[in-house]
Amino acid sequence: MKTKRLAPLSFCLLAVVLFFLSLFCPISYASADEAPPTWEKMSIEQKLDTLKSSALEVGDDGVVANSNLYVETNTLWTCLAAFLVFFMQAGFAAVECGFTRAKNACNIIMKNLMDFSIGSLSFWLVGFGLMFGVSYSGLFGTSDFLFDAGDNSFNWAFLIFQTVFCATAATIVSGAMAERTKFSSYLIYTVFITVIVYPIFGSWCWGGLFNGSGWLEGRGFLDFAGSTVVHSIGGWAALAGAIVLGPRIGKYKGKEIRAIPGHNIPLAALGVFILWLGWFGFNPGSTTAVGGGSFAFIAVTTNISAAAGALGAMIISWIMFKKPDPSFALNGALAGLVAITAGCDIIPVSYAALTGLLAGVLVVFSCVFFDRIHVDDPVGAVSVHGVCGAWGTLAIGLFATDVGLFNGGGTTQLVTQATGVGAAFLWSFSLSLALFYTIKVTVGLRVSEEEEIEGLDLTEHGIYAYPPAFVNGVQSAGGSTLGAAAPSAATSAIPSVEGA
Amino acid sequence: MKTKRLAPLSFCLLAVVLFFLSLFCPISYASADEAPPTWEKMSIEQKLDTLKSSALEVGDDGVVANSNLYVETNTLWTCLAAFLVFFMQAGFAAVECGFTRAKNACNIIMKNLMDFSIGSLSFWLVGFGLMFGVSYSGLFGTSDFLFDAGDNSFNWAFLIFQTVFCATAATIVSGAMAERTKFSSYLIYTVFITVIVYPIFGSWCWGGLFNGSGWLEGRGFLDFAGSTVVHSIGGWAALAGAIVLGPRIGKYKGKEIRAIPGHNIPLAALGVFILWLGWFGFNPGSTTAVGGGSFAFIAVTTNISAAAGALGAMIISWIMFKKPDPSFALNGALAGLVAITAGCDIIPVSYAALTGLLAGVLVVFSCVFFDRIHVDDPVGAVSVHGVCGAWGTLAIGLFATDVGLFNGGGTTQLVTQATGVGAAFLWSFSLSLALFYTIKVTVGLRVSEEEEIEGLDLTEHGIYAYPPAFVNGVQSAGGSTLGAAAPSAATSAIPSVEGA
Amino acid sequence: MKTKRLAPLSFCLLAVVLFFLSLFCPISYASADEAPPTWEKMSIEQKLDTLKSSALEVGDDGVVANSNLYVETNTLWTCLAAFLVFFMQAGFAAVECGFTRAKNACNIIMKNLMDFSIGSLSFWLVGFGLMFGVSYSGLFGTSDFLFDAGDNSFNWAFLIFQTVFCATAATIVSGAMAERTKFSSYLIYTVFITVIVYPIFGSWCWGGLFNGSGWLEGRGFLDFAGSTVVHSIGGWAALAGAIVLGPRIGKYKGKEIRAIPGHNIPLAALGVFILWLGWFGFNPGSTTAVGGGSFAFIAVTTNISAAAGALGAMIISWIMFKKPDPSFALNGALAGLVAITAGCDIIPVSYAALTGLLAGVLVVFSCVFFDRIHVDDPVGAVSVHGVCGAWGTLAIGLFATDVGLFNGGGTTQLVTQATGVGAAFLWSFSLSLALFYTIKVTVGLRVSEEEEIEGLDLTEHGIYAYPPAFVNGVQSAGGSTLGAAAPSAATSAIPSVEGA
Amino acid sequence: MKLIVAIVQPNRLEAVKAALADVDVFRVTVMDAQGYGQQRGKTEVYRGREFTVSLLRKVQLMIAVNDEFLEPAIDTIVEASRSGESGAVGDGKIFVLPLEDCIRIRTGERGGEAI
Amino acid sequence: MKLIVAIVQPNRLEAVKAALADVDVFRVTVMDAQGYGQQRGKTEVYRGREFTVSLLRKVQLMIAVNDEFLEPAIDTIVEASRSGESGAVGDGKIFVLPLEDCIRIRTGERGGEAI
Amino acid sequence: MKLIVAIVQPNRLEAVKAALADVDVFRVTVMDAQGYGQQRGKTEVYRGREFTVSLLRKVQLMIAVNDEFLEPAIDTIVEASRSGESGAVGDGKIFVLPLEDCIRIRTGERGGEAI
Ligand SMILES: Nc1ncnc2c1ncn2[C@@H]1O[C@H](COP(=O)(O)OP(=O)(O)O)[C@@H](O)[C@H]1O
Ligand SMILES: Nc1ncnc2c1ncn2[C@@H]1O[C@H](COP(=O)(O)OP(=O)(O)O)[C@@H](O)[C@H]1O
Ligand SMILES: Nc1ncnc2c1ncn2[C@@H]1O[C@H](COP(=O)(O)OP(=O)(O)O)[C@@H](O)[C@H]1O
Repeated sequence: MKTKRLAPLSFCLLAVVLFFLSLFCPISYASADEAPPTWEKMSIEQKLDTLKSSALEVGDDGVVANSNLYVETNTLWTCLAAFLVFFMQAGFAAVECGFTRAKNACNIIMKNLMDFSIGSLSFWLVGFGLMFGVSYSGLFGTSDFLFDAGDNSFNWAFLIFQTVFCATAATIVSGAMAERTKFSSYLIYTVFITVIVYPIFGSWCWGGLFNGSGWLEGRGFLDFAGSTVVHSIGGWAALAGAIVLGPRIGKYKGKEIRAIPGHNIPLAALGVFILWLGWFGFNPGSTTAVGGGSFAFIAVTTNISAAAGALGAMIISWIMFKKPDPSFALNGALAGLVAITAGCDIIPVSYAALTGLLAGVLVVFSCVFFDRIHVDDPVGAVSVHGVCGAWGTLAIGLFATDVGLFNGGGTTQLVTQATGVGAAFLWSFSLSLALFYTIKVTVGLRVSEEEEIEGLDLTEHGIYAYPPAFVNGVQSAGGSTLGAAAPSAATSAIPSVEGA
Repeated sequence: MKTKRLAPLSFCLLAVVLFFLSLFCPISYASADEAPPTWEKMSIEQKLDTLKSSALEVGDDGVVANSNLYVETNTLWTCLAAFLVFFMQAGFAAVECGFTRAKNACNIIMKNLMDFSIGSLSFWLVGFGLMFGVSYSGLFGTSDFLFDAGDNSFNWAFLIFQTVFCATAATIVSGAMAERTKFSSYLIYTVFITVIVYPIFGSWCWGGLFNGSGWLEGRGFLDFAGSTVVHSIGGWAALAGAIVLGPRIGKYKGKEIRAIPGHNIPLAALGVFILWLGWFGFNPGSTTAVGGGSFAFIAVTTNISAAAGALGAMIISWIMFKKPDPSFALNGALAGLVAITAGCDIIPVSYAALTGLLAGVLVVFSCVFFDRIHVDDPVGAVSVHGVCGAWGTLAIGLFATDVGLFNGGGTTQLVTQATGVGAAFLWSFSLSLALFYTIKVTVGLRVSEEEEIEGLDLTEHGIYAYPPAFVNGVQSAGGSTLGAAAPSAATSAIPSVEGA
Repeated sequence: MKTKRLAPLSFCLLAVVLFFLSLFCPISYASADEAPPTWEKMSIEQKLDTLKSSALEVGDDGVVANSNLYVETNTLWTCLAAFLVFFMQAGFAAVECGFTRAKNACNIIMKNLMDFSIGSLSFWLVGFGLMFGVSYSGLFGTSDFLFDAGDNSFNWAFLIFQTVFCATAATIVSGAMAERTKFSSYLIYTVFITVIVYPIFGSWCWGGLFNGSGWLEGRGFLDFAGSTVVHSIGGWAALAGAIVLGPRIGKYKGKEIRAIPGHNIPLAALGVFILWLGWFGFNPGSTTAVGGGSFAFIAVTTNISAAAGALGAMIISWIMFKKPDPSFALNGALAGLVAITAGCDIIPVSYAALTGLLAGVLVVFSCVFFDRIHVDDPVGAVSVHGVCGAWGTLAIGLFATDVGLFNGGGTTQLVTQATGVGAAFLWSFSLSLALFYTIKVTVGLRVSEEEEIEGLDLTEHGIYAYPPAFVNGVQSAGGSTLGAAAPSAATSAIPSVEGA
Repeated sequence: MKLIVAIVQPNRLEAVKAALADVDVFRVTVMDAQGYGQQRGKTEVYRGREFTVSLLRKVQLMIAVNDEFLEPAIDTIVEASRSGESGAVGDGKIFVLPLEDCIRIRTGERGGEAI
Repeated sequence: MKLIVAIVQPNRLEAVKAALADVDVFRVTVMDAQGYGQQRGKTEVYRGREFTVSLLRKVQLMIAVNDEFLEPAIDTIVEASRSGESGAVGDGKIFVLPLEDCIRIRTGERGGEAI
Repeated sequence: MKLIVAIVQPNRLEAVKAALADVDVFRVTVMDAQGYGQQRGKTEVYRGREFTVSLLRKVQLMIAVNDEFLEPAIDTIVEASRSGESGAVGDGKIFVLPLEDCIRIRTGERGGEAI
C-alpha cells in the first residue's frame, strides 16, 4: 500500500528533477551553415571535394573506402522491402486465424509459422537454384543450390527478398485448407511447394532476374511483382488442396450451404492491414533498386487499387446481401492488392483504381461461386489469390500503358498474358492435385471426423488457443457456428437449424 | 498416427542432411579488399572513377543512367515514411476497437477500413488539388486535381505521403463517434472531411510545400508535421460529431457518469504501439528528404515526448484515481506523440520531454472534463488529438529553439501559433458541426435505440466479430458494461447499479 | 433504411464517375530518356555534372547544400532499424500477454509500456553516458549524460538506436516475473536496469562504438548485436527476479508441476512475428551503416537461424511430448533469433542454420530444466534470452569464419567468448539478485496472495482487460488453467493449494 | 420454501433486480441462458450466407424464497421484466419449484433462516 | 407439471431440439455446463506439462412440460442424445423435478396454460 | 432422490469436488453463476470512473443423490466450501430439491440406479 502511494510521487519528483536538469543542458540544434558557393563558381577540386563529402565513405586516415553508395542503397531498399514482405506472414496468420474457428487457432498459427520456417530453409537449399540458376532450356535452373552470394551483398538481399516471396506463395494454401488438414501432411506439402511448384514456375517468368532465363519471360509475359507467379500459383494450389480435402463437416448439407463464421474479425482486420503494409514491400520493392524511383509510382497504384478493391467488395456485398459485409470488404482490399501486383509499374493510376474495383467485385462473386460448387475455402484464398491474381495479370493486357488494349496497344499482350495465366493454372493446379492425392492415399491428408469436431488444436497440438470456455461456449447460433468444439456433428445427423 | 511419428524423424533427418551438405559449401564471406589510396593521392580521373562507382548507376554497356541518387533517396525515405504512416490505420482500428464494446467491433473496423479506402480515392481525385494546387488567394488550391505526377517520382511519393496524412485526420473521427453512428452516414462524412475540411485547412498551412501558398504559412505559423493540421482538425471534427450524436445510451444518467469499459485492452495497447511506430514515419518522415539528416533528431524528440506522455498520464491517473490506469497511460503516450508533432524539429529534447509530460497530464484532465460536460468520447479522441494537438502547437511558441518564449524568443511566435490553433478550431468544428447536423436532419446520423442496444455489428453488418457467447455474456458488472448486447437500456430506466 | 439502399448506389455512381473522369486524364508515366553517353566518352565537366545531379542537393539558386549523402544514408538506415527495434516492444507485450492468464493482461501490458517509457527517459539522462561516455579504466563511461548530439544527426540516430536496445534488455525481465510482481516495484527495477545493469555491462563490450572503451572489447570479445550484451543481461536479470519472487501460486505442488496455459496463443504468435520483424532491425541494423552492405548477409543469417530454431523446437517437442507444441515452436523461433544475434555478421549461413537449430532444441530442454528446479518463468524468458544468448555468444567461438573452432580458428576466441558469457552472468545475475532482494525486504516485490488470485488487473489497475465472463469463466480444465481468477486450487483429485 | 427460476430478457435484468429489492428480496443467483420458444430467431449473414440464430440470449434468475415472499416476488418479476406495457413474445417464464431445504454455507444455518 | 433438466453432450443439442419439436415440445432453455462423472477427462499438454481436464463440456436443457408430455419428452431426449447406437460413457442424465407453478411473463398466465 | 444445488465460491470448486469424492459422490454438473447477496460488490475503475460490480462470480454445483447420501454430501460441501475457519460473507448456499426421477441416457436406466 505504502509503495503505491510512494511510487507516483517519486515519479513526479523524478520528472521535475529531469526537467530542471535538462534546462542546464544547452541545446543548439539549429546549425548555422555558411552557404557554399554555387556549382558554377566552384573549381574542379572544390567540386570533387564536395562530391566526396557527399558520396564517399572516408576513413579517419583519409583512405576512401571502396564504397558503392548506389548499389548499397539498392541493397538497403531490397532488404527493407523483404522485411515488409516477411511481415505479411503475420498478416496471413492473423487473417486465417480470425476467419476460422477458435478451436483451430493454434493449428493455423503453427502452419503459418512452420511453412515460413521450412520454406526459408528449403528455398535457400534448393528452390533458389531451381528458380534462378542457369536455366535448362527455359524450364528450370540448374545451379546456385545452397545459395552463397559470397561478398556480393546485393545478392544476399536478393536471396532474402526471393525467400519471403516464396514463403508467401506457400502460406496462401494454408487458408483454403484450414480446419481439417493433418498437420504433418501440410508440412510435407510445404516442402513440395517451396522446392518444386513455386520455384520452377518462377524460373519461367523471373529466372532472367538472376542467372536463369525462362520460356514465359522469353515470350514477353509481364508479371512485375507476382500476381501470377506468387499469388495465382498459391491460389491454384489452394484450390487443389480444398478439392482433394473436401469441405469441412457441416458446411454443405444437400443443397444447403451453411455459414461457419470466423471467431475473431478484428484479428482478421489487423491481418489485412498488416498485409496491406507488407504489400508496400511486395510491389514497390520488386524494383529491387532505387534507380528512377519508380517504387513511388508503384506505391500509389498499389494503394489506390487496394482502396478501390475494398470499396468495390463492400458495395457489391451491400447490394447483394443487404448489408456491407466486413469479411468481404477485407477480402476486397486483398483482392485489389493481388490484382494490381502484376501491373503496378505500368498501369496508370486511374486504371489501377478500376483494376482494384473490379477485383473487389470479382472476389465476392468468386467466393459465392466456389461456395456454390461446394469447394470449401474458409478464408477465400482461392478467390483472392487465384482468381484475382489471374484477373490482375490479364489487366495488363487491357490497361497497361502502351501495351494495354484500352491504352493504345493491340491484343498481342493480352494473348501473352493469357498464356501465362493458363500455364500457371495448369502447372500449379494439376501438380498440386497430384501431390495432394498422393498424400491422401499414403499418409492421409485429413484428420479424422472426431478430431475435426474436437478441433485441431487439442488433437494435433494438445492445447487450446484460448480459455476453453471461449473456445467451447454454447453458441447462440443453432448449429454450424463459431468456435464451438462440436457444432457440426449434430447438424449432419438431423435436419438443419434453418429447417428445424 | 504413423505420420505423426514419421514427421519429426524425417525433419530431423532433413536437418542433419542439410547440415552436412552445407559443410561442403565453401563460405568466403570475408572479402579481402586492397585499401585504395587516400583521396589526396588520387588523380582527378581516379577521383571521378571512385565517385562514379559510388554514386552512379552504370549499365553493362558502360552507359551512365540519368540517375539522381539524392532525389531517389529522398523519394525512398518519403515512401517508407508513408508506409509507416499507413500502418497507423491499423493502430487506430485496434485502439478504437479495443476501447469499445465487443458488439460494435466489426463496425469500428469497417469504419477504419472504409475511411482509408474512400479517403485514398477522394484525396487523389480532389483533395490533393485543393490542398496543394495553385492557391486562390491563400484560401484553397485550384489545380492538380486527379493528380498525375507523370515521371516525377518524388511527386508520386509526395502524393502517397499526403494521402496517408489525410486519412489519419479522417480516421480520428471514428473513435469519438463509435458505437452509435450509422455506417452510411459515417461514409458520407468521410468523403466530406477528405475532400473539404482537411485539404482546405491544409492548404492554409502547407500549400507552399507544393504549388500552393496559404495565408497561415504566410504569417509564419509553424506546424511541422501536423499537430494542428492533422490532429486538431480531426479532433475538433470528432468533437462536433460527438456533440451532434449525443452520448451512448446508458453513459450519463442525471448527474451520474457511468463507465463503459472497452472489451480488449491488449488489442488497444497493440494499437498504441503500432501508432507509436507509425509516428516515426509521421514526424521524421515529414522532412520528406534525407538532407541534413534532421529526421534523426526528430525521431528522438518524438520518442521522448511519447515516453514522457505515457509517464505523465500514468502518474496523474495514479494520484487522481489511486491506481495507474492502463487506458489513460495508453492515451498519454498518444497525447505525447500528438503534442510533439508540431515542434518535433525545433523543440530541444529536454523540452520535448516536458511537452509530452504535460500532454500526458492534460489528456487525463481533458478526458475527465469532457465526460463531465457529457460529451461522450469512448476512446478519448477529442482530448488526445484536439486538445493535445492544440497544446503542442502552442508549445512551439513556448519551447522552440530561438522562437520559443522560454528559449530566447518573444511572444510573437506564440501569438501566431494561437492564431493557427484558433483558426483550426473555428474551421473544423463549425464546418463539421454544420455537416453533422445536416446529415442528422436528412438521412439521420444515429442508429435507432434498439440497434444501438443490439450492437451495430449485428444490425449494420449482420454478424458479430466474435462467438456470440463472448459478445453477449452476462457481465459481472451490473449494467453499463463490457460487450453486453443489451446492457444500458435497463439501466437508463431504473436506479443505477450502484444505487440499487 | 432508405440511406442503406442509397449508400451503395451512390458509391457505385461515384465509382463510375471516377472512372470516366479518369479516362480524360492523360497518363504518361513512361518517360523517354535519351541515353547519355558512356562514362569514357564524357568530358571531366560532364562527369562532374552527372555526379552532381546524382549525389548533391542543389537549391533553386544553384547553391550546393553541404550535403553528405553517405552519412545521411547511414543515419537513415540506423533510424529505420531503430524503428523496427522499437516495434519489438509491441512484440514482447503481445508474447508475454498471450502466454499468461487473462486476469493479468492489463498488468503485463502496462509493464511493457512503462518500462519502455521510463527506459527511454533514463537512458537518455544517464544510461547512455555510462555506456558510451569516456571510459573510466574500461569500467564505465563518465561523460555524455543528458545526451545532446547538437547538429550531428548521425549521433541522434545512434542515441535512438541505443535507447531501443536498452529498452529491449529491460522488457525481457517482465515476462519471467509475470502474474505476481508488484507494479510499483517493477518500475523501480526498470529504472535500475536501464541506468546501471545494462549500460555498465554495455560499456564493457560496446563503449568503443562511441567515446568509450571497455575491458571486454579490449580482449577481443565479439558480440555483434547483443546476444550477451542485450539478451543474456536481460535473461539473467529475469532469472534473478523469478528466483527472488518464487513461483506463481499453484504452479508447483510438492513434486508435481502444473501447467498454467496462456490465454491467447494467436496474440503470442503475432508477437513472435513482430519480434522476428523487429530483429531485422536489431541485427542488420547493428551495422549502423550501409557501407559494404553487410546488413543483407546479416538479414539472411538472422532469418535462417530463426527458421531453424522454430523447426528445431517443434521437432524436439514433437518427439518429447508426442505433439508439436505451439508455445515451444514460438519460443524456438525466438531462441534462433537470440542465438544468431552475436555472430550474425560472421557465421556462415549453413552454420547459422545449425546455430538456430541447436538453439531451438536447447530452449525446450532449458524450459523443462528450469521448470524442474521450480523456477517459474511463464514465458520462457530465461531460457530464450539468457541461455540461448549465452549459446549464441559461444557459437562464434565454434562456427565463425576464421576465428571459429570448426572454421579454421583455434580455441582462443572460444575462451574469450566464454569469459564474456561468464562476466555477463556474474554481473547481471548477482546485481539483480541483490536488488530484487533489497526491494523484497523494503517495499515488497510480490503482491499478496489474494491479489494474485484475484488477478493483478483488478487489484493493481482496477479493471479487467476483457469482459469479466471471459476472464473468469469456469474452465473446462480442472485446475491450474486459463485466466481463471482462482485456478490452481486443485487439479484432479487433491486438496487445494490455497490451504484447503 | 420455494425456488423461483425465472427466464427473462437480458436487458430487464437490472430492472428486475431493483424491483426485487423493493419487495425485500435481496439475494439472487444469475446465470446466462439461451432460449428457444415462440420468439423467432435472428438472422445473421456471413460471407453472403444467411443463417438463423434460433437460440436467443436470456438470463436465468434463481431465487430461493420463504413462502410468504413467493407471490410478491412473482408479481414483481412479472411486472419488471415485461417489455413495454403489453409485453413481447420472448419475455420469458417463471417456474416455481418446491424447495426442501436451504443451507447457508458460512454459518451452517438451515431452513427458512438461511434463505 | 414437471421440470425436465437434461445434461447432454453438446454435439447432440441440435438433434435433441429437432426431435423434441417432433413430439410437439417447442420451448426449451439451454445452458452451458461442465460435467464430471464416469467419463474420463481429456489430457492436454502445455509446454511439455500434461494436465487432465476433468470437467467436460456438456449442455443443460431445461424444459417445463405438462404431465402428459413428460414421458414422450424423456423418451425423445434419451433417443436423440445417445451417441451412436449403444451410447457412450458421458452421454448424460435426465432429471425430473416437480414443478409447482409456471407463469408466462408476457401475459401473466399461470399454470399449465403457461407452459 | 434429491437434487442438491450448491452455490459456492469459485476458488472452492476443486476442494469441494475432492471432498465429495471422499464421501463417494463422483458425479456432478458445474455451471458458471453470478451471485448477488449480502456480500458487497467490487469496485472497478475505468478512465477515472468508479463502478461497482454487484454481481459476483460464483459456481453452481448440481448433484443428484440418493437419499442416504444427502446429509453426508451437504456436510461435505459446507465444510469444503467455507472460506477459512469461520466462513466469509458470500460463501454461498445449498438448496435441496425433491427429485422425482433420474434417467441415464446411455443405458436408459431410471431411478436410484441411474444417479
Ligand atoms: N416450457 C418451457 N421450458 C423451458 N423454457 C421455456 C419454456 N417456455 C418458455 N421458455 C423460455 O422462455 C423464453 C421465452 O419464451 P417464448 O415462447 O419465446 O415467449 P413467450 O413465453 O412470451 O411466448 C424462451 O426463450 C425459453 O428460454
Ligand atoms: N448424479 C449426478 N448429478 C449431477 N450431474 C450428473 C450426475 N450424474 C451424471 N451427471 C452429469 O452427466 C454427465 C455424464 O455422466 P457420466 O457419469 O460421465 O456418464 P454416464 O451417465 O453415461 O455414465 C456428467 O458429466 C455430469 O454432467
Ligand atoms: N435466496 C437466495 N436465492 C438465490 N441465491 C442465493 C440466495 N441467497 C444467497 N444466494 C447465492 O449465494 C451467494 C452468497 O450469498 P451472500 O448473501 O452474499 O452470503 P451469505 O449467504 O454467506 O450471507 C449469493 O451471491 C447468491 O449467489
